[in-house]
Amino acid sequence: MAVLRTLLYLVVYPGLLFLFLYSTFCEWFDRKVYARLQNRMGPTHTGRFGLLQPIADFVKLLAKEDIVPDAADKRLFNVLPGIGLAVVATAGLLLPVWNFDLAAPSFTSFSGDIIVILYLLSLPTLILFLAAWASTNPFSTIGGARVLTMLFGYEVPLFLAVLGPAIMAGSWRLAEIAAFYQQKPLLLLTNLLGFLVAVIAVQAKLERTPFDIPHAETEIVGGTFTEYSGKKLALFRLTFDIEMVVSSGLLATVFLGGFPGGAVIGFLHFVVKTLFVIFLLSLLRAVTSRIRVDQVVSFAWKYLAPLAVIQLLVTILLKGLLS
Amino acid sequence: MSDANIIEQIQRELRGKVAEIANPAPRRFYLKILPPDLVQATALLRDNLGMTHLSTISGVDKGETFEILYHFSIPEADLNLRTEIPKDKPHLPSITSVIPGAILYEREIQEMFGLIVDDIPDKRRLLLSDDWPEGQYPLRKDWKHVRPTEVIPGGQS
Amino acid sequence: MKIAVFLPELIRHLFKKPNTVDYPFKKLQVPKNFRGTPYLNPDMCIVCRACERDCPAEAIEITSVNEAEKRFRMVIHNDRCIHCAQCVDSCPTTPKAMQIDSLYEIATDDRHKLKKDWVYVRAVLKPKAAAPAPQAAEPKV
Amino acid sequence: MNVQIPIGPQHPALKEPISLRMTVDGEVITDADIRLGYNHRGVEKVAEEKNYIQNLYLTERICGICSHSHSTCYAQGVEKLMELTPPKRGMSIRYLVAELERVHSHLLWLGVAGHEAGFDSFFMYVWRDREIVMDLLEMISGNRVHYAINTIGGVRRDLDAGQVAKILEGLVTLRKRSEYYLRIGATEPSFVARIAGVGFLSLEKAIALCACGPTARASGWARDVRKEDPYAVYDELDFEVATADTCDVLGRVVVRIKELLESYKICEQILKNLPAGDIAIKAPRKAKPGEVVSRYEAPRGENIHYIKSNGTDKPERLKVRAPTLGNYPATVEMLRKGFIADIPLIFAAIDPCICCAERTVTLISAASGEESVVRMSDLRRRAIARHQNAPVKRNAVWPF
Repeated sequence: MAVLRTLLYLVVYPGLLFLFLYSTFCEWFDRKVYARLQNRMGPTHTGRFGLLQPIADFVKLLAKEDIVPDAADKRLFNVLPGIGLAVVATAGLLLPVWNFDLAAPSFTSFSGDIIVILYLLSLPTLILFLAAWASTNPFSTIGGARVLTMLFGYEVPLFLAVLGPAIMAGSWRLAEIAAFYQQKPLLLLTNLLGFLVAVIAVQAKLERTPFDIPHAETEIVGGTFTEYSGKKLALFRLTFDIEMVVSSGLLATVFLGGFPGGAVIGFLHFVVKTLFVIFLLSLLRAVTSRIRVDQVVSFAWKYLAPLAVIQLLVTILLKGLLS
Repeated sequence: MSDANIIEQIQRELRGKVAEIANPAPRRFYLKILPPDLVQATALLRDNLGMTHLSTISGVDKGETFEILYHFSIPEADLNLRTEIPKDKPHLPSITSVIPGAILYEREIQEMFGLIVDDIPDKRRLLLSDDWPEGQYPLRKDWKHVRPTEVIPGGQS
Repeated sequence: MKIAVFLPELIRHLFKKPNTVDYPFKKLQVPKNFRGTPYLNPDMCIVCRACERDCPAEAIEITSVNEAEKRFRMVIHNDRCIHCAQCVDSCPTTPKAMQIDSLYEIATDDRHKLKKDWVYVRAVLKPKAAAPAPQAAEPKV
Repeated sequence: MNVQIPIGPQHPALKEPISLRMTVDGEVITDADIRLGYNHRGVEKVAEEKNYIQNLYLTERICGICSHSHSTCYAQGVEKLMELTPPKRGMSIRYLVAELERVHSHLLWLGVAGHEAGFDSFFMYVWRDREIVMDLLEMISGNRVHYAINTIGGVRRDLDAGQVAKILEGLVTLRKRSEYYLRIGATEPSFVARIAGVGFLSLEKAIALCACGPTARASGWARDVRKEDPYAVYDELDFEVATADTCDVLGRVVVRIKELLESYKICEQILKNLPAGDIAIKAPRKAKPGEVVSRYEAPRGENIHYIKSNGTDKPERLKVRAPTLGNYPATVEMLRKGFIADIPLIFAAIDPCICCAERTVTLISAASGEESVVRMSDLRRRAIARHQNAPVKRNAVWPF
């Protein structure tokens, strides 16, 4: 029974199948919001309201010819998309959506899982860099260099921002942090600054405008993905979709009070809160233009990192006052 | 500056280097200059008349000779420097030392008419493809292309 | 420098109807001067060949089928046509023998389907009908 | 450590084929080279084989965006050769279309600039509003891209009162929107960060390299053919030449938006004083021997057509210079010392129109010139065969 339960947990909910469906839905939502912000229609004709469009795109890519460049490091090139998907899907399992017990830590919810999830979310960036490196295309190489350069910019502010609530709650476990804020929802307001920093950093992590520098199509064609096609590109796109869901879920857990209320209501909380974060990400995407890679780094260290530090100080002071 | 003034000024500046000046329409001047004087005349006009903007260089195949026209413009007028070079010895001086922006037009005229621009800084072809056969100069009048018969893909003729 | 100056405009449009016309399902009307596909009114054609001569794309071809009967064949190669409607302007008859329609969804997968031909007897019109058309017609040679 | 990266002939930033070979050191460009000729159609040679009427449509097809400017430049030159004086009303309509085309071209460019900078919302909104002017042009001429409104001796379509009212109404909306975009373009921080100080072209360089159009005007060189060599109706109109002295891409954005506002002014003036009368006169088929230089301020800069006639109904020579060609030397200058990220913006800032710039020779495949249908599998087989036979050639040097 336990084996079956674990399998269900891994493959169906909240594992691969659920993540696949929900991330395509989130992509649809993102595209629709982005389109409506621009006075366009967005996906319309595939399925009701175009809901099936991301799945159709995925299937279409699966059917396309898969080309591996001669000069590429073939083993690395072939295996990286799969690893990327596995990594973000694993990170998805750690979200305290429904299947956890506050009193008894399990292998999906334990003390320190916030560190693990942040770490797992950093991995796709490295995988992307390796993929670009393995392609040996000049555009990919430039894209890969940009991926790493950007990583140094946004990673520290993100960690600092997420650290604040963890310190406040006095726990390294996502479920406990969420539970802490569920009891004192007013304290969430003190984290607004950190939330802002984290949203911007997540935007950079997901490589969306204004941080879509590693695959800026008007500059370096496909950037990191230039040589990827067919199934592997489909997997990479899915990786990014799932990463979007997981990181918005992480932000929702840490900054928006988690997902209380058991299976059904908790799930509703999950949907509403992640969609809210994704809406903010779409808005950020629509309102800005792409900046240069040197501007990203200077922006991150001049504004994001100091703001995150201020948030941390405020949190520590507040904690001192409250106790 | 009226048209008559400009003619007078050009004649004063160029002093005999200009073979003839025509003024067929208001603001339009056609100056005939011999090829050896071209660079010097351009430099003089640039320095004294402010003739810095080269619009383009056009060539005409006139049978025995090539007529090359340099279309310059200044705010008051259009100056067209005309020069003729024989077809059997088609050498033209480069004016890029005076007008750096002339390089593309010189490259174009060189490949289209098969003339040789002396001292051109960049000899490569501009518009024709790399595998274009040598000795084919498309804008010469004797260069004719035969249009291939139209073949409509996937059907009867 | 302000941050996010574009935001109000974007939010304002979030709940508005999209500006896109959902093309194959909804269609806009073509303007009245639209230049579609040229076609021939064989009753009026006096075979002056003005259209053939002026066609920039060489899309009109008039051949004689039978000299004695004054029977001609006109082919309009719509696959070459660039829809400039110069043939209509060049046509000297009133009403014009060359006409233009307002269809725009004319793409097909076979170029042969676009070729149209007419076999007809040359029309003999009263001299006054041969007067140049009111606007921008080319003089007869 | 220098790497050569190819931008083009196929590249997402370039909608038309041109090859920019960039030598880069890290993210900084150390050298740039432009290779042309991918879009060469032989217009000048073809023009010698076609009569004056046919050439009208040929010149119109030199460019898709500024189609009217080439055909107008050609038509006004041929009218001079034929010694025609087109009627006033025809001229007003012709240059009304010309100004509306400038509006559409500049709005298009503005959107593209947004897109090149990754500012897609700006792009979408600008292009949405560009539809207004496209619809106006469609209403006037019947079609959206190739208006075919010029004929030798006038224009082919007349305006009625209802159309005039609609155009005026459209211009009011457009003006309001353009002023809004000027505000956005000059204040949105992430956009300004990308365009300010990028692609510097000093006034001296602009003059020396014969830059033209908005590129030259953004370097503070107030040159405009409409002002310095007023053709047709422009000497009766009141307008300013927009300039900027920042010499960068921001300046080019500002110049173009200011020009938009000037164009609205010109259109309104033309429409308010629209003379009555004919719209065209009959043109002869042949032109007397002669030559003419016809200049026209196209949206991208100065168009110049040199037409030489020989007494027949076909021109002896038609030389076309499109403004983009004149701006290439300046572009190479601007690209040096820039960042890779700035390439699309700098290149887009001259509003390149490659099909305009390259036109001269008929390129039929030198070997056969045949069109043929090849099955995909054949193509694949050929590609593989070619690949196997080809000597190993590495254009890109492995950088690390």
